[in-house]
Amino acid sequence: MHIMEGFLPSPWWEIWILISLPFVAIGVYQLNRLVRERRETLPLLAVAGAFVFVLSSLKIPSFNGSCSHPTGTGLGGILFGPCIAAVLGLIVLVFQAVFLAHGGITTLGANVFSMGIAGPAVAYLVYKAGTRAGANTYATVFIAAALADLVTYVVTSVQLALAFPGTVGFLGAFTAFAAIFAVTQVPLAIIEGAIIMLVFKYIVQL
Amino acid sequence: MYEVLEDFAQTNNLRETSPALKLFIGTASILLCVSSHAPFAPLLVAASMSTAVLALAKIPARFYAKLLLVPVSFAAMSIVVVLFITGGGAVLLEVPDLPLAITAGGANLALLLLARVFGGMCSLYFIALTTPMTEIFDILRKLRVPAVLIDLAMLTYRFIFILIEEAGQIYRSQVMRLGYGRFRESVRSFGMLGGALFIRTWESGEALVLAMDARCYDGRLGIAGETRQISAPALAGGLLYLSAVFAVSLSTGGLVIV
Amino acid sequence: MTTPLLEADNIAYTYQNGPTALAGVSVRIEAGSKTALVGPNGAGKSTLLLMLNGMLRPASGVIRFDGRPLAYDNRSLRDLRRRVGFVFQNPDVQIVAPTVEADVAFGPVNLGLPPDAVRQAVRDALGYVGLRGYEKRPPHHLSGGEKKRVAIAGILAMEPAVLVFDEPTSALDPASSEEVMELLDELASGGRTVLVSTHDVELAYRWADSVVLMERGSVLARGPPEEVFSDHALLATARLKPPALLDLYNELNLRRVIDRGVPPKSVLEFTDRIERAMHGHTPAGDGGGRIYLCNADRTGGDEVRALVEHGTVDHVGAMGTRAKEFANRERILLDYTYGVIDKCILKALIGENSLIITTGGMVEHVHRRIGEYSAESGRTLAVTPVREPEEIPPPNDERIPS
Amino acid sequence: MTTPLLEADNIAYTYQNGPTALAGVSVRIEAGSKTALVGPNGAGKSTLLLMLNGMLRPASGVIRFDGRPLAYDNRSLRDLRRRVGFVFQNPDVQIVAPTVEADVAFGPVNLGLPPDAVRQAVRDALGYVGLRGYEKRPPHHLSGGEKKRVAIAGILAMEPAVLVFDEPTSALDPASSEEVMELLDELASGGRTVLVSTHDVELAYRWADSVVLMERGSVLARGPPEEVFSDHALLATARLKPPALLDLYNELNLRRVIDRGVPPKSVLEFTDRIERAMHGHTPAGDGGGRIYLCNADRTGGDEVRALVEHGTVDHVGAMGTRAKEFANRERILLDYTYGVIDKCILKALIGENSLIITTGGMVEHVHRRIGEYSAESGRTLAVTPVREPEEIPPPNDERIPS
Repeated sequence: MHIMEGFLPSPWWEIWILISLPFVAIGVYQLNRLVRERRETLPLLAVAGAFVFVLSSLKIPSFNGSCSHPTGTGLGGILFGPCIAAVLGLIVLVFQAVFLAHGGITTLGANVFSMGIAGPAVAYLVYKAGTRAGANTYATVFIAAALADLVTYVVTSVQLALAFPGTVGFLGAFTAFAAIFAVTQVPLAIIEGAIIMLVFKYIVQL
Repeated sequence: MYEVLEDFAQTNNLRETSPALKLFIGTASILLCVSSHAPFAPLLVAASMSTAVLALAKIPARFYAKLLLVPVSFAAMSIVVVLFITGGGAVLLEVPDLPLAITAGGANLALLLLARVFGGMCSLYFIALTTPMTEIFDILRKLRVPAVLIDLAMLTYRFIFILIEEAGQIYRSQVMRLGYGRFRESVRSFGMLGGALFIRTWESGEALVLAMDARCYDGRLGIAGETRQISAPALAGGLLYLSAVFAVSLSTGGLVIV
Repeated sequence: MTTPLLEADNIAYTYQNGPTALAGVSVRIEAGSKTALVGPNGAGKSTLLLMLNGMLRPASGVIRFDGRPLAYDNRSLRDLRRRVGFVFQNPDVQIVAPTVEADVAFGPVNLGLPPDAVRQAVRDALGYVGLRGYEKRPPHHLSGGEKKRVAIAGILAMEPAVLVFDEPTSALDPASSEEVMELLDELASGGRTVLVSTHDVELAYRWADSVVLMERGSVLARGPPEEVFSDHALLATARLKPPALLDLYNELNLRRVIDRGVPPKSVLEFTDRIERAMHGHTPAGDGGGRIYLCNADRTGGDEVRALVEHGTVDHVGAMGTRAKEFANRERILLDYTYGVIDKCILKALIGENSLIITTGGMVEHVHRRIGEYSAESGRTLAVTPVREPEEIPPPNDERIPS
Repeated sequence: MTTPLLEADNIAYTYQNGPTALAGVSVRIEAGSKTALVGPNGAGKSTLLLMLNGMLRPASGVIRFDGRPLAYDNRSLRDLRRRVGFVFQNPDVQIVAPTVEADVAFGPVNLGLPPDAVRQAVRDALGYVGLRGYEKRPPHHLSGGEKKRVAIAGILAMEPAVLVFDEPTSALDPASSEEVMELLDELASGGRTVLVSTHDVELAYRWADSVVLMERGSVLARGPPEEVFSDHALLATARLKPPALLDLYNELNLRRVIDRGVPPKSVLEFTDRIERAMHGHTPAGDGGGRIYLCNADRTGGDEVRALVEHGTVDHVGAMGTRAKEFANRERILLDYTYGVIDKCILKALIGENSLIITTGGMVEHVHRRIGEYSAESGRTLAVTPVREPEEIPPPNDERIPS
């Protein structure tokens, strides 16, 4: 779920950029090292980024616009580590802002944090925990994907509540934002979980 | 729609104007929008940027109008929340039986946010519709953004268009075989599309590695583009416009930076 | 004039932010015809094809199916797409499921058929394209030709009345192209209407009975292929080359070496024409070679193998995927797998016997083709059907004296 | 026997959990030759090509470049790949950068050339393939033929000695195919060694001077195309069809209609052969048509346009991308854009004048080809070069009496 351009006031957009920056910086550092060691990392990451972009720009059935990149970049996270996933997330979000008018430039920091860092991290952790616990793989993938979506939406609500606590305070504002977005985001998370599970099943069948 | 946004960037009437200038005007407008404390300056930005897009870049009005609708659902939902949770000032409207009320303070903030989003999105469209991504890469390189980041972005850019084309064809072929009929089938069809696309992506990635190796890939991509001269009148016009917005912003509620 | 099955009437279309794709195109596709849209890339062929099953809606003009203008509501479109099947140029984008079976089942499942009917449709379609046994295979490990056949099976499983192929042989090697074109012939001889788009003039020349020449969103010419492709100026406008044999024929004609008439479509006809030109007539003598014809659906492998092993026939050819499968299964070595009828006629003319293995509607086609040749050339050629087991002529040398 | 420039010696290779791709293949590529690897899909052509620039390492056997076995350390491989350029079948996998310019620069930049040299290399390469002015375009806005030329420019910019093309005309329409094949001819006549893999027998028959026929990882035959492709049994083994003209020739030969000899490669030669067969000799008379030859690099557009406008020539053809660009720029309408020399000879034989526009090394090629034809056919055909501005013959009707 993208926060659009112009929505986050100062100092919040700056703060979120400062919070995301270290992850991206470490990611770039790791990327540099990886590319020096194995040059083929770069093209593989690039097609992964393109895949995430394209999947997230397709319209999910009966919803206008989707947000399947937390899990998509989560895939990148599993393959290359969470900081590199943040780099991938950054690039995908820039393209989404410029090609699709999803998100914006000043809100990039906040969006990278919710969709490029928090979401993928949860997907990664759930997947790891699930496989370690020997749970059903498809169920694990479904939960990881759906949770990543939900976490993204919760984080976005936190970001908005921090910026606009209103007269009801942070918790009140958070409840309000979370409640209103739940209408679209909870079903979306379930559908996305199902779709990612089907994609996973497809790949496993090969 | 995404293809078309970048397509216009490649063909619009402002194509030959210096990309650095366009990027500068666009981002400065965005910054002025988010920093303004009254809705006037952002609305002025929205009007000017829309005029530039329609009159100077000659983007079709119908297409631009459709673009403006993209952010509406997010804006509507989040601004409604702000409207109700922000207090202060006179109560303008109360919802019977519920602890919900709109106050003057809430209404003002909602209006300001609406103006900022509107101004910000119009500025973003200005950049997206007039400046090809390919030229933004050059500027980022000059701004000393780490090369590996730009290289990755450039490769991603190239493959986005290849995969969009393939995804579109897969989608079409599914529709021709009556996919996406009922809801359940839609989810199933979509899962297949994702899976098929993943396989294609994987194969493209392997082919790409091979192709780059065959061309002596040594970790370098692209060349420094030739810098296009910024024309003096364009620069003057841009600065004049930005200072006008700046003045409006200062005189109506002031400018807040951090 | 009968109502065509499918008709495009003065269609115009422009892509967003792009050049005009179609500028007033009218095309009539008769039921049961084999039509080729021929033109260079960018001529508007694919755009037109996408309109025929409602994937694109013309900016102006009307598409009619069975005389009725298309309706663009969801229900009508679903109905139309079931009847007008579309096979993409690139099978990779058409094959969506992780196994061959699941992919072919995609259409029937979406049609809402019950599981048994889906299974039956998949089995029939795979049998038709000669891919039974491939059910569980992942499609992306198949060869290009096999992928193409999976894509075709996926459409056939929905039992469409019209089959539309966008560049059916693109990127296929000659053997796979031949197989696909034979499949198209089988479909047409089975009563289906087949429409292809192609930039391969040779293919259209040999295959189509009606050709529409397109360039830059307009129709330059339409008619029988030998007429359309004889106009070199027209072909040059469409940035295409004339078929090699037709080019040679026209050149010989220009120098008055060969007599005017219907241009030859095959090496066989050409050879006859040149012989006639040189001797004033085709040399007499039928050569005495026999052409045996075997319907693989009705005959057992033993009888056919006997024919071959006892030297009754010198050459064996198979037409169609099922016939080739049959030969493969029965371990009958094939000498010809394309242009089979012509090759066998050529052999009969020089006194050698040959055997054609084929199936279904193609049996009729062989009789017709050889009959036509006999009538045109004035040489009598007999087709001997390979009979059921109990009726087969004694193939053993020992029995001949008896 | 000279050392070949590139040599594969008894190469074997098997893909991981796949079938054997190559089983003892030996191939010799002479410097300056035009070689075609011909075979169906899956014959092992691409695998072999990938070994020639070290992208794959043979399981056994040796690849030699310039007589030395390949070394597989990074430095040697880079060096090799600079000299053996590889153009992939699908330009979409080869074009990596977001603009044409950046993509063509990819090789030179990675070779470590200084910025000025890179820019020069890009300009030259784009000029060579006729895409100057396309620098800033994103590849996804190009047509298939343009993409292919960008891919070729990207390799040319590295100045390789050998150019390897995997299925150079796959999925291209005839006009784009023709342009690419002409480019290959230009490259070869410019002294480069060119190697292509293809399943298109017609293409190999017309273009190559040496053919290697492959099937199932082995070499079935090698030699001049007319020899290799005359063996129908061999071609059938490789699941390929003989070229149409060669097929017709062999059929006529079998019926003793035409005299034995070197099989004709073009419609022009074929026409002559049939005329000779019918009249015992080629008809006398040179027809009197003239062939003007213009080197577009040296002549201005005005002189050429004058020739055309004053009716001195009846037909104009251009060979090569630069010549076509020239004609386009100077608004000279072209009648022929492929098979130009043969077409002009045919016209000269029936008394019409024609003009060939070409560039660089191709000028020599035209002289040679027409000279050869004259020698073989016994008909004198003169080539009149279009001279520099001050030397051009007076084209005005008014001046003729003076």
